[in-house]
Amino acid sequence: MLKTIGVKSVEELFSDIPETYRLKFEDWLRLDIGFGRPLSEVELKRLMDEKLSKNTVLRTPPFMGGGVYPHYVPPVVKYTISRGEFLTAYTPYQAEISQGLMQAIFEYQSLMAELLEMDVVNASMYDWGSALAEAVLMVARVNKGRSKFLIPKNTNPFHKRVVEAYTRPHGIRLVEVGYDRVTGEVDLEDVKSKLDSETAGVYVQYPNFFGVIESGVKEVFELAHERGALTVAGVYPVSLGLLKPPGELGADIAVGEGQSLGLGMNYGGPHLGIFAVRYDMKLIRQMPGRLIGLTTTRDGSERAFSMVLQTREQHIRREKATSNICTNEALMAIAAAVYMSLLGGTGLRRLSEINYYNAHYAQMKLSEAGLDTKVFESDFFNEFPVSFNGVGLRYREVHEGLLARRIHGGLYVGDYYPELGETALFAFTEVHSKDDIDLLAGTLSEILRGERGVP
Amino acid sequence: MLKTIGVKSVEELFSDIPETYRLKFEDWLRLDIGFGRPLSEVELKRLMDEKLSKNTVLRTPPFMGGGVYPHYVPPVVKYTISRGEFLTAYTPYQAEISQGLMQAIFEYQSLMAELLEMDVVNASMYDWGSALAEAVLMVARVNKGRSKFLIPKNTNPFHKRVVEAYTRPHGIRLVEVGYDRVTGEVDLEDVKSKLDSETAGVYVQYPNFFGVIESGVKEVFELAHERGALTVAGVYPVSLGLLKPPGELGADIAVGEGQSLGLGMNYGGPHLGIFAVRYDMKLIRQMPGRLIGLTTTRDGSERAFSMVLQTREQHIRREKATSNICTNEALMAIAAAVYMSLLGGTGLRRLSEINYYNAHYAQMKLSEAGLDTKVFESDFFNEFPVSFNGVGLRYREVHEGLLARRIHGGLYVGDYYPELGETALFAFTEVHSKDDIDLLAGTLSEILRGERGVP
Amino acid sequence: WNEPIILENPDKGFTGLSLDSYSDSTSRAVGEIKIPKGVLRETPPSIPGLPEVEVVRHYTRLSQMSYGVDNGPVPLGSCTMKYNPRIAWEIAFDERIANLHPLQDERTVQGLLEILFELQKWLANITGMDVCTLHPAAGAHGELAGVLTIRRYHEVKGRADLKREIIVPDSAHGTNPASASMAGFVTVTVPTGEDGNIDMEALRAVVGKRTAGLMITNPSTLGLFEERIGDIVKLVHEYDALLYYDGANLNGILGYARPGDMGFDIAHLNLHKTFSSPHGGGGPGAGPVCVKDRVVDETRNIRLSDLLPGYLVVYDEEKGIYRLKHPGPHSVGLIKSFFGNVVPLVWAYVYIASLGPQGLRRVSEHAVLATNYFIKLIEGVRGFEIPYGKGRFRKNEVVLSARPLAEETGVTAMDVAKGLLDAGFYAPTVYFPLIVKEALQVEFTESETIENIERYAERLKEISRVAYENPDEAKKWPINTSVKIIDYVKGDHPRTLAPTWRVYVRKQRGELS
Amino acid sequence: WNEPIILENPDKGFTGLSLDSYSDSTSRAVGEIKIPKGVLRETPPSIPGLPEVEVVRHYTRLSQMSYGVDNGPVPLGSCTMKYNPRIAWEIAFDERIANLHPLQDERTVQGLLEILFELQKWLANITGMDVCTLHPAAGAHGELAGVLTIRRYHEVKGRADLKREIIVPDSAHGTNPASASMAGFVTVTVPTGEDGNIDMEALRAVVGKRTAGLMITNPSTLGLFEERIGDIVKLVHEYDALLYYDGANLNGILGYARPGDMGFDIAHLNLHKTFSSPHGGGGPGAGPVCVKDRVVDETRNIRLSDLLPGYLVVYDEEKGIYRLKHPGPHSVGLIKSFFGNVVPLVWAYVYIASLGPQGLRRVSEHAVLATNYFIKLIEGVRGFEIPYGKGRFRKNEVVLSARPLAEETGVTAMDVAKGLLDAGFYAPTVYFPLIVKEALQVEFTESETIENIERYAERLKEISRVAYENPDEAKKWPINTSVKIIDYVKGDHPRTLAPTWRVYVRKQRGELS
Repeated sequence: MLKTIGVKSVEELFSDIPETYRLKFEDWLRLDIGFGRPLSEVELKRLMDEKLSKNTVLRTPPFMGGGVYPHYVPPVVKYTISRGEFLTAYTPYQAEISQGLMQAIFEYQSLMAELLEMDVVNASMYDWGSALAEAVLMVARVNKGRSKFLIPKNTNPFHKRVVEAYTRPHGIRLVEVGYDRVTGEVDLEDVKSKLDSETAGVYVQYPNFFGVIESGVKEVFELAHERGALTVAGVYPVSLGLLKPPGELGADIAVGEGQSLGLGMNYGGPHLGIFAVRYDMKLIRQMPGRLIGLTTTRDGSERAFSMVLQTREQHIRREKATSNICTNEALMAIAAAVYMSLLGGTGLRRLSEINYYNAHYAQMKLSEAGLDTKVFESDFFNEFPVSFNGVGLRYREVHEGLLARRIHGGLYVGDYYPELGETALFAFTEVHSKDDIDLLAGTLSEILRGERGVP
Repeated sequence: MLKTIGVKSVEELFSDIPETYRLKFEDWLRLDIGFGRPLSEVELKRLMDEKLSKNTVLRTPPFMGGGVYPHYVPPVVKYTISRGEFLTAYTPYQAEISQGLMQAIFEYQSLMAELLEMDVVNASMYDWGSALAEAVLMVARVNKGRSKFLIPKNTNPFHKRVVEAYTRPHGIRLVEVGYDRVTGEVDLEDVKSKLDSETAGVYVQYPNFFGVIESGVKEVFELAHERGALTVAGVYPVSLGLLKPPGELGADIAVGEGQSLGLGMNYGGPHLGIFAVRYDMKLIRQMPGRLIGLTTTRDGSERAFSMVLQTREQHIRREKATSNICTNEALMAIAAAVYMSLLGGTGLRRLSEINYYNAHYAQMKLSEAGLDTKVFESDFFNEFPVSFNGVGLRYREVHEGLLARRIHGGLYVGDYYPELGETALFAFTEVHSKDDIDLLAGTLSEILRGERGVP
Repeated sequence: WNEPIILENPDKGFTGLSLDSYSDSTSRAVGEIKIPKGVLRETPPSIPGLPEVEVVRHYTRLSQMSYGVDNGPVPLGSCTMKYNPRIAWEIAFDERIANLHPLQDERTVQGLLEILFELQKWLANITGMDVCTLHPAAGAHGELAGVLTIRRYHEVKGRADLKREIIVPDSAHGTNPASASMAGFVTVTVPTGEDGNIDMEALRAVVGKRTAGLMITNPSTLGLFEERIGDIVKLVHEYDALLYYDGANLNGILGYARPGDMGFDIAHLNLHKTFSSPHGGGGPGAGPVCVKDRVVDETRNIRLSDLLPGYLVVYDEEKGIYRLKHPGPHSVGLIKSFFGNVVPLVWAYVYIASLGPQGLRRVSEHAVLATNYFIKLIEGVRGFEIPYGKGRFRKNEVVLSARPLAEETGVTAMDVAKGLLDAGFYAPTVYFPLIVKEALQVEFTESETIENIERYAERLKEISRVAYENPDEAKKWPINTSVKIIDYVKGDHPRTLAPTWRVYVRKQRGELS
Repeated sequence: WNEPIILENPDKGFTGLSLDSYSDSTSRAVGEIKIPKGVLRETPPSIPGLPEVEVVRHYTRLSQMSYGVDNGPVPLGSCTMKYNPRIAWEIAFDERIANLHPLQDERTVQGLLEILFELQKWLANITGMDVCTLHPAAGAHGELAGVLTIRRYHEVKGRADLKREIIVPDSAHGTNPASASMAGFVTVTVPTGEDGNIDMEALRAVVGKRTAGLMITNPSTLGLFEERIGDIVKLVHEYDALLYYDGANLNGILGYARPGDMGFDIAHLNLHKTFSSPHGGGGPGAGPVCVKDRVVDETRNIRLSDLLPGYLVVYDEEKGIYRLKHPGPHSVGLIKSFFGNVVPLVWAYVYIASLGPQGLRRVSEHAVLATNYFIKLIEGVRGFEIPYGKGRFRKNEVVLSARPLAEETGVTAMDVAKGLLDAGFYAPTVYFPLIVKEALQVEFTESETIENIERYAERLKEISRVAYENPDEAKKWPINTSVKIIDYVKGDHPRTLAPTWRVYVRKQRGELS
């Protein structure tokens, strides 16, 4: 090859790099990169096994949520996304040899549309937080001239931080709406008082960050629409087997986290940002992200799929694009499609019920263990706050006690909600067995009785 | 469906089973089968994880061979055989939609033929032992009238037991040939004395059960041919990067274990029985097992694959078949094909060298630790006997000492070779790092010094 | 599609697996290789090493030219091609199993042994037998284990010279007589009666003091339950011959009837049929063999289970651990070197655990429903008939005869099979069982949906229509598959026979003929 | 091929995943569901549940109609579609990673944190930067992180109102200007000179006190190394603007040059390009961002790394454990909710560890060799030319122009792309970069063999031949792919737009228009 090119050495091909910047091989080798030499597969495998074995093996899945939940991942999902034809495919810009990939993504959009009862779903965003942030930007584009966006205090604080980072350069004012200390739900009066002609949109997450089911979403959204504001719903798909879909509640936009639909928690990613809108070209044209659409061949004889409304996107519209997103979470969207196809509506309903029951059973058991599990009065889905304010222990101490027994407790929320004091959110899903919950309750009860350390 | 069929209940479809034998549902439920109820996938996964976690996690791969060896399994092998099109396929009786499967099996046969330098390889047998047993039966069929078969004492004793079980009903006399106590190799004089006009065939395993490289295979085979006996070679494929292939040494038949070519040890199976013969229709017609052949379409325009010489097989020839084998180890053969394609001749040579070097390094280190590692004088491949006769410990005690430190030592051979006393075979492959070997040597040295138990 | 044979790639001395650097230090310490010249390989094997990407591409393409249950229905009679659940795949391929050496200290493999012990017990209860060995690697291997056990039985009783015959019905799989031969027996065939049962008169005529055993598949390969099984068992036992149950069709009676209850002494199961472990294009299988633990020799305290080949997992009450019992002095010995095919065994374990007894019974119910529903759908389709046992319910499978079609239109069972292939279905088993002319043996299993069964029946009707209207068109099938009609004669002819690339190349070069 | 949409299956109230029995006891203990009527869903979602076998078949068929690097070369310019090694797949998909909650106590995830910590360090050394965040989920997300960091930089310095412009070359990816807009900047474009470098005069004309930063890809999307990078850096820094390195083309200079050494302040990397994590049909990606840790505000002790969004893995010397540092008060904050895309991150870790520095340098060598060898093969092919930087070596990619072909025969770059598809190759990137007419951007990466490159070049020659001899034939391409020419207009038209099955059905019913 060198001869054909007409060079003596491969280094010559790099001769256009000014010498000041060109690395000498010796200098490059001296850098701390990898293990200083190529590793054989045999040693690499051993090495990674050793590293991963440093993670703690817990006795049960963590009792922790806060936007990401331990859920069962059916092996058929992993199998499907491991197939090289999907795994190693590029974004389907070449429609002719990507019809299968496009159909799979179209099916994700379509299945999600049914779950949400929203008509238009994009091919995915990075995660819930970024999907919400893009929704706020979109609302501001659609409701041009309005600069205020209402975001309740019981919204996931991690999502809120993403919204802040995305919206800050655009002069969008995020106005916090309080929550009712008794019910845990959005304070409707506060919504009313803050909704005005400056308000571009309103967000409601349900179940909210406390796991509480917002019973007044529809009212909030109606109020918003009366004032000309757009409505954004934040959803946890697993709850939608039991909860009314955002499409029925008056959401213009729905966002959420698809991780619960067959994806691992992966220590934070890849996850799957859900983004959906009502069928309204005014909204659709302002959507961020990729859309696969159903069309036909030019002769009309066969179905075909193509990317649609690409003129919204960065590779065509550049600085005028609705978002800069390019690579999204396509493979994770396919995973979610496989998952939803497998469960069907009936399975999704059942899944939802199991999550609900397990959490409510846990509430009973934790109450019996002497804990305050009724921080809020309203019903919750699969997660609820447990208050340790009355038991004379800081949650940190409880957490240490659990960890000593290789149990991972809930998420401490006192940092975000000082008014709740020593309170942690505990989450329960279908992966937690009755025995797991009994173990947690029993252990907490031991800890409260002062029996710390390894049993 | 019931209505179409014209029955009231599904039980009715079983009414032809005489009532005496028909199980009542209650009685069936009462039996100890599974866990008495369907398990959900979630609990099943947890349950199996718990069970498998009862296996001991060793600090290094076991230092044990005896016909099955810990080898590195490239993930691409597992990936390929996990693809549903291969995994869930039936035996390719329907050639038209199984061309890919047949080509993969044909490639296994072809790659193995190159490794062995034997022309004809079947689509697989169950394992080495059964392949050898079938070879002995075949030899008796080809050399009709001769009833004696020579099998050296340094043949793998597990294989020998399989040969005994298979040949017993056919009146074949297995005559044992001794080994040289100094070299560890087959005793050539003993071969000469036992080879006669009654002898149908002779077997030589190289490296033999002691790991010793038989330097005189060719002579044994020449002697056999002189007396009209057929020759059967037993091979360990990983050694064939360095050792002369059976085809060059005069083998009429070669058998061996393909487990080392990309398969797990799997606690005994599935493994991969290798079966090959010289190109000689007299032999080929008597081969057991399936053969995929290269042919063309009837118009001659394209290559195609088909099952060939099926008339040897049970589904056609029934009681006159060359064997009763039907299901073989097709998927494992594909695994081995992927493995050989990946490594190539160069990689197989290198693999062989690494195995050789690691074992010889281990011999040095174990000698330094004060052990007798020169039970036999001849060179060995990746396995060698270590004698504990002189150190005042039974091997059992040494084994316990190693196990207490989560190290699994070699295979005790005193039961099969009382003349060797407290001796164990230790094996080393590419999965054992220098550190692993040093750890073994260091630990053995500790044990010899009397420092037992966990360090 | 024209994928090169892997050996056609140029050999550039490349290897696609990085092995180096790990062992450099040991090679440096050791120095030279001392293998004697006479046995040292001079050149590496002539196998081109490819980069991993080319290996993946090659085998991906080959896989796409293969067809399994994952691609669509495979209603092959007697093969029980059911779906292979991925949860079992995930568990059975776990490295915590793959990395276990069969001779490892039992104390280090307690998790696996517990699984295998429970599986032995479950299979015994499913079959109504007492003891199961998981040793055999396939169904036919299980048959071999079984017939060798029959032989041992008569040997222990000192009558091996007398007991020379194994009786097999004419509807049996080829493996039955072949296995009998492997164990040195002579096969005696009994015919099937018009009602689909074994012809009792004919059986009585051949059973006798030379009878060592009888092997039958029940339900038979016609999909019919042997209604006189009680009489048969009694008759055979009268001559102290053993009854062998071929478990190939157990899927038709799972949870409804057990070979043990019917009086069988020995039974094998195909875990890669009834218990959902995948076929893998022809293996690995697993063929456990279960026996009634009847006394064989009272004075020496030998029981039938003592004769079984292979290793048994037993529980050592005293030490509280599972152990591996190696075959004893009366045993057949070993028929493979080590334990058994553990991957399919664990697969079957997962399958049984996930279904429980309730689910297992539903398996046969759904499978039998599928068969009889299909029969109704194709009843009266011109050119096809269902011989034997008229009007009787079928169990796991049904055998159609295309004899009328062949006689009236010239379109044979094989043509019908190719016509099914063309519609994207896997073909049925053809020309088997041998007693049915132009046989098409169809088995849907419980895995297929009603829609798939209906589509299949529709296609058969369509085939019948085309055959009568335009038989020439039917003779052209398949036209949609990747290769057209294959030259089997060339494949088989000694002059052109090419069972490996090496032979093909050497014949091209004139080195072989 | 005509696979139904999954939602076309009948909904029989079935579910393919067995969830039951596990939780019966908790539901019994709890009793009724107390969710208020107003938010209780009345009917389950209208999604048919399918048996697992039908799900597997459906998605297996769809996958077979998809095409990735596993199927053959995907020489898409700027996409760096290299092989995705299976060893990394095995490790990155390990359950010991999948099952970790992002908010888990750090002491329980030390193994993973160690891996991530080392990856941060390695990427810093590879780029010549000081601190890397693994937070961004894709390349464009990394760009957003970068431009938001630039914005924070000027905010901290109190000049955000002045620093309003980001300069971008006309050869840039669309994400660059789009990202700049996301961060509220105005994009200013500078042209590319005939030599393939940025036009320095034009650059001098636009750089000024309003300049917040400059974003460039180097090597550029023309595959050319920016020869005057030193001058550019100096010029931009004079105005206290930051230099942003778009790492999309790092594969062309890996181990030969580092953005940090060239003077860049911020750089993002695409792990799903240069570091072999798979594209997955459009994600997940990972776009770590690295910075020079220059002082931003001395008095308040703020450094550039303090501005970065996301979490950093740090080592706590005192406790001897790895910790997660959450974004501080000066930081951009979070641009996704939790850590980062860990699966691709671990994939990249495995890739780097397996190659070591030696191997990483060989990556760019082989990639650049492939590009320049390909150029030689197609030089002089009628109808194609290589604009810009005549005679210069290309790095990771090359851009051909089919302008002469289009003008002389009417066969366009898109037709050429379809002609490549027809020969079983994935098409190149077409009509990009925008500054090249009828552009075909080709990047082989180090993964493709010489044979594949030669076959590709041969096909291009063949296309040229056909275009000149029989342009009508060329306009018919593709003819071998699964679907013929697609109606994009129908796909996009508001009346027929169907981005989900729901919309399609509702339009059919007249519920939507």
